[in-house]
Amino acid sequence: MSGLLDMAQSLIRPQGASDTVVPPTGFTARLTVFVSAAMAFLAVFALALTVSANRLADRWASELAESATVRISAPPAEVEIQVAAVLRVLDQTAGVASARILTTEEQRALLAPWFGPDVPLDTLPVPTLVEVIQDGDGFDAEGLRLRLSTEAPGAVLDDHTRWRAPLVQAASRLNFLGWLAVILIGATTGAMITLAANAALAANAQVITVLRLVGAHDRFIAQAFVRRFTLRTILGAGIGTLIGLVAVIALPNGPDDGFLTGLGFSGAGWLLPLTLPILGGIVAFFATRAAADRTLKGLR
Amino acid sequence: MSGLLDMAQSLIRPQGASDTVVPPTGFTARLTVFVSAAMAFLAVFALALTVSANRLADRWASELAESATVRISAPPAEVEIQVAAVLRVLDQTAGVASARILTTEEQRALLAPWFGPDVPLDTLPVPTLVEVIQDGDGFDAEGLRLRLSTEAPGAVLDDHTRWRAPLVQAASRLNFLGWLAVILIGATTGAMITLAANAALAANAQVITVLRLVGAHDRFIAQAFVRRFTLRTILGAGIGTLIGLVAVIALPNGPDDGFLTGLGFSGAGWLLPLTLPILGGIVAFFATRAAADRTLKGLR
Amino acid sequence: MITLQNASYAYGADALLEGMSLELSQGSFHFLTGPSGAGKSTFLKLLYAELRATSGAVHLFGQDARTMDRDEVAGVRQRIGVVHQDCQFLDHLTIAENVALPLMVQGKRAGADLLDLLAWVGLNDRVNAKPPELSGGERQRAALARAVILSPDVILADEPTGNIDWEMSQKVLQLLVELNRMGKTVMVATHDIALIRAAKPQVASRVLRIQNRHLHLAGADL
Amino acid sequence: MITLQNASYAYGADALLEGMSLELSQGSFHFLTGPSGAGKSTFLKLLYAELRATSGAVHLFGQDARTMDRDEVAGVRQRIGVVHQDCQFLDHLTIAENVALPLMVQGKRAGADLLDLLAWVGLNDRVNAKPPELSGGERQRAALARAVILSPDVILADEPTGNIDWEMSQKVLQLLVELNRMGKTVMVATHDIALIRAAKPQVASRVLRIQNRHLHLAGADL
Ligand SMILES: Nc1ncnc2c1ncn2[C@@H]1O[C@H](COP(=O)(O)OP(=O)(O)OP(=O)(O)O)[C@@H](O)[C@H]1O
Ligand SMILES: Nc1ncnc2c1ncn2[C@@H]1O[C@H](COP(=O)(O)OP(=O)(O)OP(=O)(O)O)[C@@H](O)[C@H]1O
Ligand SMILES: [Mg+2]
Ligand SMILES: [Mg+2]
Repeated sequence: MSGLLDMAQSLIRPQGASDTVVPPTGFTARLTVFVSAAMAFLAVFALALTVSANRLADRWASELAESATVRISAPPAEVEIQVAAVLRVLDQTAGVASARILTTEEQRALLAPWFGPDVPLDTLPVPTLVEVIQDGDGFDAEGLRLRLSTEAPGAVLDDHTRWRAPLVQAASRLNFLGWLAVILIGATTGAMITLAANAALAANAQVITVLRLVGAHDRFIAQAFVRRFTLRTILGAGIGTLIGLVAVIALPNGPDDGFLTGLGFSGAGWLLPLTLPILGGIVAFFATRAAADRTLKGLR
Repeated sequence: MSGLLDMAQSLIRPQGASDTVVPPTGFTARLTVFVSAAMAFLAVFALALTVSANRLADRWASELAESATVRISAPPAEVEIQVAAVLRVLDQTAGVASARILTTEEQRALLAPWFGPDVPLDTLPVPTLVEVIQDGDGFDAEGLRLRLSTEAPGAVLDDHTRWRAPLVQAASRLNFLGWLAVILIGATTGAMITLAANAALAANAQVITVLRLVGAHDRFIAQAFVRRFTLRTILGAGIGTLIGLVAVIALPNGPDDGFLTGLGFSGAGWLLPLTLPILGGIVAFFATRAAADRTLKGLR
Repeated sequence: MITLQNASYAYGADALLEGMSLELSQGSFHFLTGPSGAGKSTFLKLLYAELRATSGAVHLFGQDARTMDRDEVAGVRQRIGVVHQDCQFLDHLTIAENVALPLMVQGKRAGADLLDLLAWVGLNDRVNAKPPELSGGERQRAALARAVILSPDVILADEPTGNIDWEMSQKVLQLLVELNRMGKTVMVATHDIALIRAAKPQVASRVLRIQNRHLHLAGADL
Repeated sequence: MITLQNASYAYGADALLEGMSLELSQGSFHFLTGPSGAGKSTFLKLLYAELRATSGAVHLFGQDARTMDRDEVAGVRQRIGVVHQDCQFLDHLTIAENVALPLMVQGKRAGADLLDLLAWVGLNDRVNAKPPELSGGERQRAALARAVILSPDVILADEPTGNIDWEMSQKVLQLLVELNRMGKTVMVATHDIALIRAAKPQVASRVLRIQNRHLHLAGADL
């Protein structure tokens, strides 16, 4: 915490003598800004992918989970009894919001692919379908299946697990890959900033020697480098994040519902990439301070 | 081309005087190797994603496209005639490899979800289903539909376009994002190497001055830097690619068929990431040479 | 001000300087001479804590140099003005800024006397030049100006006249003598025996000589 | 070897050197003197093509310095040995490597004479030291060794004795005289009039003086 206070302090302080005394670091400066910008840009994309995959997984999971069906095939005489039994059971099952028998039209629509649009439903031994809308965490499918098998032997519960599992898995996998990328990018950036700071310090060994010789305190020397690298990283990451966000917004969007076409953030999610420059600044501050301390310890 | 020859030459030549004469560039060296490695690592992942998405799109597209079906619902008397007509039409259609009537078992399997496993197929007015296997570019669905409507009015062609389109689109979108990432990573790496080379040259301005003063030719001075940065980039990219490949292989794989669970390369695809160190080396060679030429022109 | 008690120094295994004892009292003026490579610069580095004696004790303003931490070293250096033999400058700053550097690193600003000082060493028309744009002699004079800008208690000058002509050397000597009369302690390392001779009539100086690893008081032969 | 015809040089707007004409013929020995900041180093830089005359012509080995390309400049420098006033070394190489640098940049290897040369300038026991580990005088002697290692046609020495004591200066002078006797063209910039006087009996030298922007032949008063 005191580190963060130090950081805020040294950034807020107006440009002082220590800034003029350390030479402009030219290419290392541009390198730092560029690296931060590029990495922030990539991070924004990775974050967008992650967040989108997450959202997608949620949507798929809930869409499919919300509508389970129970199919009742029974000898005509028993159908009504079993349907009533099913509805009663469902009514008593925790996690079921509502259940209703599909209308003839809905059944017809479902069967159309197989029998054409003019299915003679009356003449067919078509099973009765009951749509189950879940609420909250959903119901215990196994328990329900067990109860149904005793109370309505002709009823079969289809909770779409078969479809849901791979889709949800795919989305959460994408999510995992996204976070992996974000973490990799973050670690890489940290390492690069550290190396760039070290390179700048090594290139300025002569300057540091002269400053020590004329009586400069370590704090004075370190501050110039630390301040510079922190500001540069924040600047670079800020630019990269901005361009990244613009690119995410500008990315051509496919049809509304297609998979991955909704790449981007929503609501408070937009704040997520804005943390990138802040995180970058914190990494740069501590990395440069450590590098400066190490370099200075090598001199008298 | 002559540039590439130069490059090969200057890399193959054994370590010479020009390598000792330029000081070890310490942190800039490590920075270069690290940047190349990190970027190659990310590039391998992006490539894997791209290639996988591409493969997925192909698979979905072909799986769905390969098996179109024709459904023939007709009054019992006409069924046989229409089925024969359909088979004849299909036989004459370009792009159809084969067509066959589904067996009773296959029909039963298809209908099971709706009617349970014991569908009394004989008693149902179930349509006859003909599976159409495409070849090459597939057939002209619209034309086929038109011919069928005249020659077998009870036949309906289902070529799964409805399902295929969004899936293929999603996969190709992922593919697009993957390539975008690869290109971004490549461009970023190029820029970083250029900046790092420039930083190293700037840090060695003094060395270059001394070398010029004692009569060194530009070629001699440039070579040391160029050779060093090219080798370092190749080394870094090689390491990064290797780790990336290991990570791609080691990534926990989900069930075989799930979406994205098969992240990775296949067959000749494994060669793709191996081009990364080569490309990196080429970029580094030309970037450093340009930077060295520019720096040297500033001195006499 | 500065005392050495039986101090020795070795860069590697072999001792370069051995068993040196000396007391630099306030207001004293010393010359340090000896052949090239005898250890004159090394000796001075012990006095401004760039090097630590390998044995024996060095006290700077009463503080033991062996136990000083990094901030104390910085503090001591603000009280000692040094003309380094290889004139260490920051090439990206102007001469005026370089001369004012000891002030800047303390967060202070240079006043009008900066220009007076630069005029005194004959650099008034090179104020805004960068160090690489100066001649060898100009750099040496700038180094002298930097050494005295803080008005330090002790002034250590390592070959301050190596690259400058005789007339300018005389002027530099005069400045050092003047500073000494103001009560500053001065030590000048030089190989220029003519300079030492020229100083004789102006100031009561002692001449130290490093020879065969030891510090001697030079005789009247100089 | 080297000729100047009405050559001038200006760093900025004001001319530093004006209308200089000179012919350095083979085997000649010149001293160059003048007050600090007069332009001695600048003049030498014109002679080894580090600077290009702002007007007038400079010919190096018959080539016009104005039309030389970068490779020709490098070639000319391999024929001119220079002792730079600020002894430019590569700090990551040893003294032996630094002295052999003019060979190394041509892809050649130093022979046994490298050690002889180092012994001659009194650096035989510092062969593997890095430049920052040398004393000021040692560095200057190393610079001299580097200037002569290629056995160049012309030797330009800028204050080669600024940091070394009188005896060592005499040795350096002797080396230069010896080289001159071998037919080399020598020019020594120095502010040390005693050195010039000491050379008189040894070599038929001409003394040039830069004053008020012009090159003069100094009279017999030296
Ligand atoms: N950092 C170092 N490491 C090892 N040896 C060193 C180092 N610095 C100096 N020396 C050696 O110590 C000896 C004394 O060096 P010093 O610079 O003190 O001599 P000096 O008396 O100042 O000579 P000069 O008159 O030539 O400046 C020299 O032989 C030098 O090579
Ligand atoms: N690169 C430069 N840009 C501008 N001015 C310069 C540059 N180099 C030298 N000068 C100025 O030109 C003048 C002559 O410099 P030069 O180094 O030739 O003098 P010098 O005769 O060698 O003096 P010294 O005896 O002190 O070495 C000086 O006033 C110096 O400040
Ligand atoms: Mg010395
Ligand atoms: Mg000069």
